[in-house]
Amino acid sequence: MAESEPTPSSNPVLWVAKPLVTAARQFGKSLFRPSTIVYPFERLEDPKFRGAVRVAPGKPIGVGQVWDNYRGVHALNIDTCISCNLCAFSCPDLCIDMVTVPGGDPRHPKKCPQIDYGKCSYCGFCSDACPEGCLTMTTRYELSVSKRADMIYSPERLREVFNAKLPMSPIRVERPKNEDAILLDAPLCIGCNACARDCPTKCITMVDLPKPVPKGGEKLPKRIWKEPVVNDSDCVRCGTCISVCPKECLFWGTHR
Amino acid sequence: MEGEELSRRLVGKFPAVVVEPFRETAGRVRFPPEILLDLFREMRDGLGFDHLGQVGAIDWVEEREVFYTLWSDREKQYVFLSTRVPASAPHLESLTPVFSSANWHEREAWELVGIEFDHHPDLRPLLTPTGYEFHPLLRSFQLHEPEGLEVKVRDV
Amino acid sequence: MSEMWINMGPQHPMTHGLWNLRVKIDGEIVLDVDPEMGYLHRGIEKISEDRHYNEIITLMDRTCYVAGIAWEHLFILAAEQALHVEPPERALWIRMLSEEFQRVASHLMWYAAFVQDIGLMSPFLYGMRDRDLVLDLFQSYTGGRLTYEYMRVGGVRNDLPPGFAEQARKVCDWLLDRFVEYDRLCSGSDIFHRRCDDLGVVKAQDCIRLGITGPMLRSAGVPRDLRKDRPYAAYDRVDFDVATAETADVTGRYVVRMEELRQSVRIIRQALDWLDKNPGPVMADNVPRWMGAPYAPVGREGYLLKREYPKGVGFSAIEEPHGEALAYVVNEGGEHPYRVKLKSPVFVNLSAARHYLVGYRVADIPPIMGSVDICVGEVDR
Amino acid sequence: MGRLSAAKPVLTTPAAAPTAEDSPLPMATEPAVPFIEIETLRAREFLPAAKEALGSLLSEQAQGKLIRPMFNWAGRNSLFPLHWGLACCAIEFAAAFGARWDAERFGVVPRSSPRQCDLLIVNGTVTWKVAHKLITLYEQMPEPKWVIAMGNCATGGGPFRTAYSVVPGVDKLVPVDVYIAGCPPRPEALLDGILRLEQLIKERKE
Amino acid sequence: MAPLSLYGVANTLVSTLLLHLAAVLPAPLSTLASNSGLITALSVLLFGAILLGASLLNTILLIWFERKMLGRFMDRRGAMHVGYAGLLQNFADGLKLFRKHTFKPRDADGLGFFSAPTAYMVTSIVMFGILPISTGWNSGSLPLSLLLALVVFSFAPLFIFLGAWSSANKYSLIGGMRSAAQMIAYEVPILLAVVAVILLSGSFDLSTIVAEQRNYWFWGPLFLALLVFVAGMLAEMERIPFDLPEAEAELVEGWNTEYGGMLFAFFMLADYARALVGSYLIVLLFLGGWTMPGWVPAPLTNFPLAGILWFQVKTYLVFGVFIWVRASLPRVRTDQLLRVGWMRMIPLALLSIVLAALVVLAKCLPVFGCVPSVGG
Repeated sequence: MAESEPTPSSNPVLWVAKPLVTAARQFGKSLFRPSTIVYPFERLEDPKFRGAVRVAPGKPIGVGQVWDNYRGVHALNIDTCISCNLCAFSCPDLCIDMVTVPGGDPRHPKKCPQIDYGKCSYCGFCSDACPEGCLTMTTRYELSVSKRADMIYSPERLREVFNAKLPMSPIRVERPKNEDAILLDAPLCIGCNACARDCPTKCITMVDLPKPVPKGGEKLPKRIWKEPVVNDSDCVRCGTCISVCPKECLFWGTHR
Repeated sequence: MEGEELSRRLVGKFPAVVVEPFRETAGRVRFPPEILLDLFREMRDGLGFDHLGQVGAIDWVEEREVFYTLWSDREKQYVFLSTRVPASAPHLESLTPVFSSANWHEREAWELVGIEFDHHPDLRPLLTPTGYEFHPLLRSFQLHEPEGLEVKVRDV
Repeated sequence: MSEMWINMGPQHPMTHGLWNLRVKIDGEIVLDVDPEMGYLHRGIEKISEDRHYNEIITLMDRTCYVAGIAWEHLFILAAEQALHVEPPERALWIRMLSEEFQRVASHLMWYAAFVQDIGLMSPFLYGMRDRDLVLDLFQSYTGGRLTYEYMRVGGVRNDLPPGFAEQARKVCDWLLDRFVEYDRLCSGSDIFHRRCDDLGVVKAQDCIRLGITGPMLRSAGVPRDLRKDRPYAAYDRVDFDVATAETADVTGRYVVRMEELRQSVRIIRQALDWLDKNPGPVMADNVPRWMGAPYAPVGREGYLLKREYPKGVGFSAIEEPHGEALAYVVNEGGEHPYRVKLKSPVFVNLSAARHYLVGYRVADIPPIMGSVDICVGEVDR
Repeated sequence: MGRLSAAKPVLTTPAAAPTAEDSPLPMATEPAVPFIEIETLRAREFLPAAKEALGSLLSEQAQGKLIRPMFNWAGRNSLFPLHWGLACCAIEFAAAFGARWDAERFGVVPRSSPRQCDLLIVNGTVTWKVAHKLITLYEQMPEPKWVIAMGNCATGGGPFRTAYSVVPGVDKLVPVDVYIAGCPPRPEALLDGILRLEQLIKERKE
Repeated sequence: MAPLSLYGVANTLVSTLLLHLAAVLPAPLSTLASNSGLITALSVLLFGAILLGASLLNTILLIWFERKMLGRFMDRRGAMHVGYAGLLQNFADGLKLFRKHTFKPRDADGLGFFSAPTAYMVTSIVMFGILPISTGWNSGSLPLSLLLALVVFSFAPLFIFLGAWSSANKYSLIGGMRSAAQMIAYEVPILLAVVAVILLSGSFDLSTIVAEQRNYWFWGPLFLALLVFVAGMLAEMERIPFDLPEAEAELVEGWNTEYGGMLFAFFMLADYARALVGSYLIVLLFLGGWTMPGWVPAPLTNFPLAGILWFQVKTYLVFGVFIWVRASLPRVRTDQLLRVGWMRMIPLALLSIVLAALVVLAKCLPVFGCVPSVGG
């Protein structure tokens, strides 16, 4: 049974003795160095707070090494981005759109994520889902604007955050072991090369099929005699080939 | 108290009751809507399930299911009871005479999924914005991003 | 003075959230009470029917914003039962550690709000300062201060960073002697006892009849705690005792919550020792493929299912800092849950407002409401 | 999960049932609370004699150079926000007034009555049910007033913007001066937003 | 050196100014310099201006002192970024409130709504003129200055109630009733405690009271009266633990819910002016005003403005105790407050009068080593 406080003391002076003494002790401790961090000039991620837990009376209270995997504004490395749309698919708030990045050959424009920070809830799903690790979350948290449109960060602005070299999260997310692979439902495929063309990591190669000899009178199906083969180690499981295939003959499955 | 022992004691009194095992609880009881009140009186007084956990409702498009959770301090276990009412006439007897704490639960089930609880003390809307005459948790209600609202600009 | 209805409306320093208490008073005495909810009803259950299982975690954090990770834990237990997935051993212990840290943070937030209602001004600052320490620990391993998005179906997002246990033990020591200081500031002063003794009394039988759970029930002497009666995560392998009090009034709830703070620190220490000794995986390996974000998510237009996925139903009940919270998830084999039903303990505790408010004075309403520890987010969902 | 495109609903819904497009937008149809109709006595008319006297004594340009900057300095260094928390951002709003990030250093003291406030920090999800109460509070605040939309729920509805009961952004109800991104924004981000508002007041010379 | 008096300073200032002015002005105006009626009028005006200015600055300094000390109790820094260490913060608050619009709710009655704060402000500012802070500081020997001070001090509940009732708001109505009940309940013990002081000092004039305390301060023999007086002052100033009318938790802002802008600035400034005046009264009646005990070394007590400085130091120490109490105690409920006021405070005050009488009796036989002129 929890020991509750003794019944209130009868002597009126003792009524208020304990709280007054406690408040006085706190006054003494924080007279010269209260535990306030003077924000614009001192920041919690400054090195002097980073060390150990400053959990001593009168010191600015804080726990060091707090900042490594704080989920703040994103940083995008446009060069390593393979525009596989995984971040856009995995965002629960639909705040990532793939926009074309200027530069590069006009026929195949490169698409990179543009993030609208008015809708993003900083959940970190996109940085977990990014197979190349080019979209990571930095520890920058200040983002206050006077116009709503300034909150939409184009890929170039995200690259500037990347160039600012802010500390990023060292913790990588363990992916489940039983990832499925892309399987082919052979008879349906017409060899149209759509999946190989659109695969972001170019891990689908078209292998030519031996043209079967038409036995008896039945007609050969009109198709290109090629078949996609998926290189399982490079595949980032982005599902673009499944959604792009006109005949819907690719599907998730396991090799067992 | 596992599923079979509960079914043995219940089926004796209520033949129309179906009891099946349910992981980590005393069992899952499916009962017809008519025997609601006396089944719950029996559960509370006879079997000692004296605390009503929750009253929830699910819309299965052609019929609507109402499920209850009871907790017994004696056996330290939950029991799950559920019944189904047709979507055309979603009427069900209110549980407030047996468990008075069901009041707010039933108000929420009524306004979200549209199950009319008869003889309920005051069936007013509780959560949805005032003057809202649609039951949002029905499958027929679709979520959409509201358009056509213009932004207020400051007349400096 | 004739009776008149006054609105302790959505904007009132006492409410600590968006709800309106319509009170009928005659002079100073409260005659009738009608709590008006729904000002923060965001339709979370409707939105979660539209999202993948792991994406619902972002909604659960924001359902009860003072006990975010406890609500994540609630939903994840139900979802794992519906999807037939078993998390590894270490993930269970990390989840229990997070829930106990969240209980400390939630009770400190309660303490800061409760004492401010009685008139004490400085403990609000002490409470928030010490709560920031716990939030720093959360931030070092989940990445967020208030919204963690840390638990996944099948385990947790990542393991504890190196050097976390040593800092956590330092914070526990700091907190333990702060609790002594809180007690001296509050229950040490006689004015607190005069203000809070036999106020808002809810006896044991009334609690059970009204369905009240959590510290309000335990302050009436009923030692009911889901962590002991129906252990989940790793609570059966940790020893702690259930805090109860006899007086069933505001002071009793204060004593119960302060005792629960100490018990939580005790559990945290045991969990830290166990976690140090047995490293291991934190994520199950039979997580179903089509789980969606953040693993390889499915295509935008939906998933070309070539095979039927197992249906299932999940039910979970945890001892959330405010009381017993229940969750019920129906999985109809698709990528999204067919129905998610959440029950919040404060929803029931608040529905019994007429029982513990009528008959007291207007000046007593804030301490009583403070002792009920209302988190409006989980009531309105 | 093409959930939001109305064209291809993922939910298994029978075609016949009325969709949300037919039902009117769930505006709060409850008549606005008959709040006190304010007979505003603008301070400027309140002292017409003093204005003319001052005008004649100091030239308009000197008045602009001396009086307006002084009041501008005073207005931006003592912003009194309304003591009102809506949702999760209210917890970070309270933490900003805690011991570690003391917002009172900038003269920001939360007041309970809208009469004495000149800054409305909307910290949380605005639902249709609370919409007209928020507008009432905004109108009760005396004139030089500003609004900070703290967090994504106030900026654009945040994670709940598709919900049936949530206003997608408080700028649909009241004019907003500063938007703070974050879900919830850190207390430092709130302080950064307040400093940006002070900068804005200085530039706009209000 | 003749004791420095504020009126003397003002007089010399005005006369020298007029002399210089006369030398410059053409013939008919130069006779002004010697016109004694004009000199006294202008010097009285200047004397009033200096007094008012100094007192208001002192009040604003008191607000700054409270915000910083309360911050230190709460382990945080008070106002910091406006002016050096937050000194200009209260000027910024005042200026901003001065410029805001003044709302009059539709069914609030104009006369009461506007007159209440101004009257409340006036009665608090007038107190600075009555209370002498050092020998020459102001009106000097006014025979019934203590009685006048207490009468003006007890006007406040009327204006608070007027303001509360005329702002037609349920919350402020309840708050106004509570504050009126509380202040009236606590005025009686204050007056009785003052009677004990008068018994010992023999006169209503504050200057003679302070003169009496030359060699021993009254808080020694009248400790019980001091306690009653301090509790009464806490209730009069509506500070925690007796600040129920303005209790944020229940009634939003208590009786000043409807006041914004300039009117709210009047209420706030008047609140702290009354707090300063309350501390002045405690220091004058019990802590020996501007006199210094013998053991303080000579150089510290005879520089020209020693009296005012020591008086201010004592006042701020007394107010520090009030801040300490505010930072550590919860609020008392209304009925407990009134019960303590009527049932506990008045008997204690009567007891302190009896004790004072005993002390006066004892003075005939020098027990305490204190030999006051009265009755000797």
